[in-house]
Amino acid sequence: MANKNSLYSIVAVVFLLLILLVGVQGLGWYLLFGVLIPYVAVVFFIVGFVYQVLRWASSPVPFHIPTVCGQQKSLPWIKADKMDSPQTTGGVVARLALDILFFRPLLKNDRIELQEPQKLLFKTSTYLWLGALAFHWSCLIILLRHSRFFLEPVPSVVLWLQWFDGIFQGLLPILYATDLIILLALSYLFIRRVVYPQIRYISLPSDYFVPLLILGIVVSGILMRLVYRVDLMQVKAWVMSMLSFHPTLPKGVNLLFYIHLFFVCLLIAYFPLSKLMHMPGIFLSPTRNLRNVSRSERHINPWDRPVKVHTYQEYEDEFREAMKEVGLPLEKD
Amino acid sequence: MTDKREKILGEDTVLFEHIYKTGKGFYITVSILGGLVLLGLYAYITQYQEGLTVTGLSRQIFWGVYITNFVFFIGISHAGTFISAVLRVLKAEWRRPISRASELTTVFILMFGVGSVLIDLGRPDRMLYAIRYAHFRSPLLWDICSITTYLTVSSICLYLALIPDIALLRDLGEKREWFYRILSLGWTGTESQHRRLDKAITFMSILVIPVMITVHTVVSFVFAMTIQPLWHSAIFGPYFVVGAIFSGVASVIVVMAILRKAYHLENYIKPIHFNNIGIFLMAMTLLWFYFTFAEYITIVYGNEPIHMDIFWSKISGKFAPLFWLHFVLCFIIPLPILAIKKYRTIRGTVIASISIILGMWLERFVIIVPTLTRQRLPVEQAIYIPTWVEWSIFIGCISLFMLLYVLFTKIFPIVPVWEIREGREKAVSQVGERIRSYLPDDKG
Amino acid sequence: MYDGKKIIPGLLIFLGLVTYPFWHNGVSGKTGYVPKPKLPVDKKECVEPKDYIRVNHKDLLDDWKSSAIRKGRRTYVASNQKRYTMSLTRTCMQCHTDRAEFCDQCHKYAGVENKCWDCHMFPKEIKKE
Amino acid sequence: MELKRRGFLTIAGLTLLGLTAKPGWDIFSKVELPEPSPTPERLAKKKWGMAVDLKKCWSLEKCKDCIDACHRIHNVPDLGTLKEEIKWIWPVPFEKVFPEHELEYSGEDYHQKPVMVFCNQCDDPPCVKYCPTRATWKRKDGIVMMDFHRCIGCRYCMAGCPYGSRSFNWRDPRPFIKKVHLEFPTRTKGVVEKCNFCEERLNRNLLPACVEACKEKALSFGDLKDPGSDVRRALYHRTIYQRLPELGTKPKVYYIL
Repeated sequence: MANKNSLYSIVAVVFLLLILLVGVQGLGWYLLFGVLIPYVAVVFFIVGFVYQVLRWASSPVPFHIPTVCGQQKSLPWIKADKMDSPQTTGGVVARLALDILFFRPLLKNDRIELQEPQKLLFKTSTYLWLGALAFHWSCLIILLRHSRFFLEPVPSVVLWLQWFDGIFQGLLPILYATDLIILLALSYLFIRRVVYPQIRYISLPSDYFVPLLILGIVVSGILMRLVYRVDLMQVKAWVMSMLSFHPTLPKGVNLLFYIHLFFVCLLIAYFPLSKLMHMPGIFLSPTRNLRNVSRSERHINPWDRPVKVHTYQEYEDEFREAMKEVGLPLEKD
Repeated sequence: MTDKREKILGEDTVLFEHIYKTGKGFYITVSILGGLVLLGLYAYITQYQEGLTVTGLSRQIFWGVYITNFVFFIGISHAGTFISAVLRVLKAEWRRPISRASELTTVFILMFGVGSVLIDLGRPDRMLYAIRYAHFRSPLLWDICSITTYLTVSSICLYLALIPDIALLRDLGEKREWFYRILSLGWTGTESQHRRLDKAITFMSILVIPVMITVHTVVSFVFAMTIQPLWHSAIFGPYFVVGAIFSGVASVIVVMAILRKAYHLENYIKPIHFNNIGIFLMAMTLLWFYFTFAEYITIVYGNEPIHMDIFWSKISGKFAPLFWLHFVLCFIIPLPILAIKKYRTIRGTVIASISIILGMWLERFVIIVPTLTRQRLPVEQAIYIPTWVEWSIFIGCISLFMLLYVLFTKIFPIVPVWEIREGREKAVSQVGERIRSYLPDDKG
Repeated sequence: MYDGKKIIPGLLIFLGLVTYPFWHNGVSGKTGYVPKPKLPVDKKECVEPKDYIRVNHKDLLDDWKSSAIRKGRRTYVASNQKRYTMSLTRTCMQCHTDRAEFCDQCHKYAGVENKCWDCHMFPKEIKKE
Repeated sequence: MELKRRGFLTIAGLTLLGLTAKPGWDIFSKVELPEPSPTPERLAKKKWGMAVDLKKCWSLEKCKDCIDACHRIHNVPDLGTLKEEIKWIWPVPFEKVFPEHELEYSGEDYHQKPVMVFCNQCDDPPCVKYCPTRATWKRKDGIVMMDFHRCIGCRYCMAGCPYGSRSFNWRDPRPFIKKVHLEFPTRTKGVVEKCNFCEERLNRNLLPACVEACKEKALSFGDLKDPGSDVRRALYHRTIYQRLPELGTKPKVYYIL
């Protein structure tokens, strides 16, 4: 049943593509697709992003629940696992950094197998880790590379990155390594969801939709590089005009550019509503950002009101007379 | 914890010591080697920016230290496979403790062989053009194909033989457990896994031998296929292969001696190993001499003026010191040491090996450079003195090789533990049986 | 709100990153900058229509290079049937005489590096020397 | 489940196919790349060759016109050192060019006279075999060409050439060029170069620069297949030398004594 979800997403993406084709090619709504939608999408993205984070920030963390997979700091002669059970803020930062930069949690405890003589074997799903790592890092590098369209003068760091990414230019003209990697990684991550029944079972339409959308962005981007060239001067001039709030229209530019742009707009507008919010979320997840001090410090539930305690003594004081009358035993006379 | 360690390591604790104990010596070695690597890197950056003008190379002698290194490094790389693959195929039991050290030498030094050619390029930024516009008539492209195959095959060999040991480290569950877990490919040491591993290793060992021979043959073809005097020789293929195995085996002896000393492996790498390889090295010395003799006697009898010019420049001309030094180092010094049993000790074989390694580098040099000084038209009198850039890059390459070696031993055991155990548990009885099978059957 | 001391700066960093192009271009004073490469005065048309050249000049030059050097074919028939010699120096640079004013402007703008000028030289460059 | 996966794959495949089909192509590609026109196939019909008349050449002493003309129009740098020298045409004493004629008792007085040497444009060029990227190759008209865009600087062609005709750019040559000739590119550091028989001039129906510059008309150039060409007439019924003919490279530069 769950397979329908992927079909829905494909249909949705194709439908969006058709909207754009009709809108730009057929009706010529350049203003809508070239100026209004991008502006709206950026506003959506920023406002939605900030709103979501603030919404999360206003929820209390009732329990002290750091994820722990090592020995907590306790007695001096017991060796604590600083990395997997961080006791200090520095330790938390280090663990978070490893999570964010190298996706360490993906490498751990993906599968558990019981081996013959009562031996647990933790298995890693190396491919998922590799795929995710390749995808996210390429994504970051590609984003940074794109900053050449937004910045004037172009910083030398970007040029350097570009040079490094295109180190195989000698082999295949202008195909960047990250372009290829992201395409492979994304295809793997998507196919994985379709092929494995367990993962298919837990996947929602949106889990297929976002990778497909990104795939659309990547494919249109690569096509623009390799097959159907786009006038980069007009593109950059358009970006600069948008940034200076005197928008112009990139009219002569290839249709592929509009597909690319439209999908990017959809993605960033959808971003605050989607699971993509794991980007800020990783910083705000209590299981990862708390120090493991559940033994050494007292954690107070923030929504605990002070409870009015009615002690036995007060009770006795209140009903002393009545109790005396019926002859109940009293602690104090 | 200690119990677990003891249970897994058993009597072979010393083989894991270099992984778990990091002494002062390690840091000193790494920082010295790291410094030298940085020096080499600085030299290369200088060369990249200024062009090859910073080297001592010239219009006339346009190949020098880098190409010598290319041939030399690739020659060294032949040892590993030779020791481990050939001895494995021949079922020589004494190979067990040294097979990994030699395979590792192969894999690492091979990278520097390839690297030396890339360093020598005028436009390294275009090096992938050799693949994009591949021209299969060029012997350089044969090199590319053959060396890539060799690197792949010998890396697989090394890795296959590592798997059981990686699993061992994983089961210890200490440092870097996740890393070992990934690399161990789910090895649990069952009977069927052992059978499959054995099959795979045997297959790769047999495969690697012809590949190894093609590699150095093709390296020699780079020279032999030209029509330059003293390069254009039909025996260059086998001559280079013999020279490669010669220098490679010598380098394995040196590596063994260093490992034995540094990691206290006296109980595993024993004088008998040095003795056995020493005998083999002696045979190679004689074989090398035979080829050198055959090469030069042919030239002398042919008496072609162009060839004789270069021949005399080696025998009594400006290359005479280098030529005779290489002959002394490759033949005069090692032969008596290796031939006389009294001297075939650890120290003796190591001295002979160092002499051979130095001599073989010089041999490559006196093969390459003199021919270039007098190409067919002796137009200019050219001299070649390598500059600091070339020496620094040379030193940087060797330092990086050693650094990689040191770092490898920080992560994996350098003696194949499982092979030692297999030897202890199974091979002893198997060998007895095998010997019985050689003997005439009892007709009872 | 909980942990505002950490979350607010975090959000500010995010906003700073997202709006970085504004600050960057503002500081460099190039907000809305569009380069105006200097076109040749006396000639009105390039070998192909301007739009095509703007997008495909690299491919065109690449084709010219391989055609002229490797195949020995040096005449280019443009889409309007005019004939040109395939040569960067003898065709393109006859009109576009200044590198800084013409090529470099857009190449810098789009962050594109090229290696043509390692070997081929502009007439203007020589006069300076 | 199986059927559904197949359904998914079919739809995905069809979508991709639909995107890449002809209508998509028409939308995206607005301008078709025009085909470069084929020039007349005259290349294959010719076989360029050169003759050097040594007696004429020696009649003017210390004349360097051909060298100057060649090096000027090809932007050959003057590095001033023997080590990194780049040269396309240069003089070499007779006895070194033709060592087989260096006979002990001949007593000829021309053994020390300069002979102009350059790339022999061999008919069976060894350098072409060695180049791993085909940066050097033989054209149909016999010219051994260099593509500076493709040379990776391995210098294997230099090892292959028995005549030492090839030079390597050990450093950036541009600062050492006195006056850049615009119509020919300069080179970058790290590539090999050599005489190209002025193929860029032949293409415009001009003679090679050295031939044109020679006041004594010692150099003749032309199509070796055409009996009426300059070069064939110069060679007719004369004693002709080739450099190292025993190597089988078949040089197309002939020396007349």
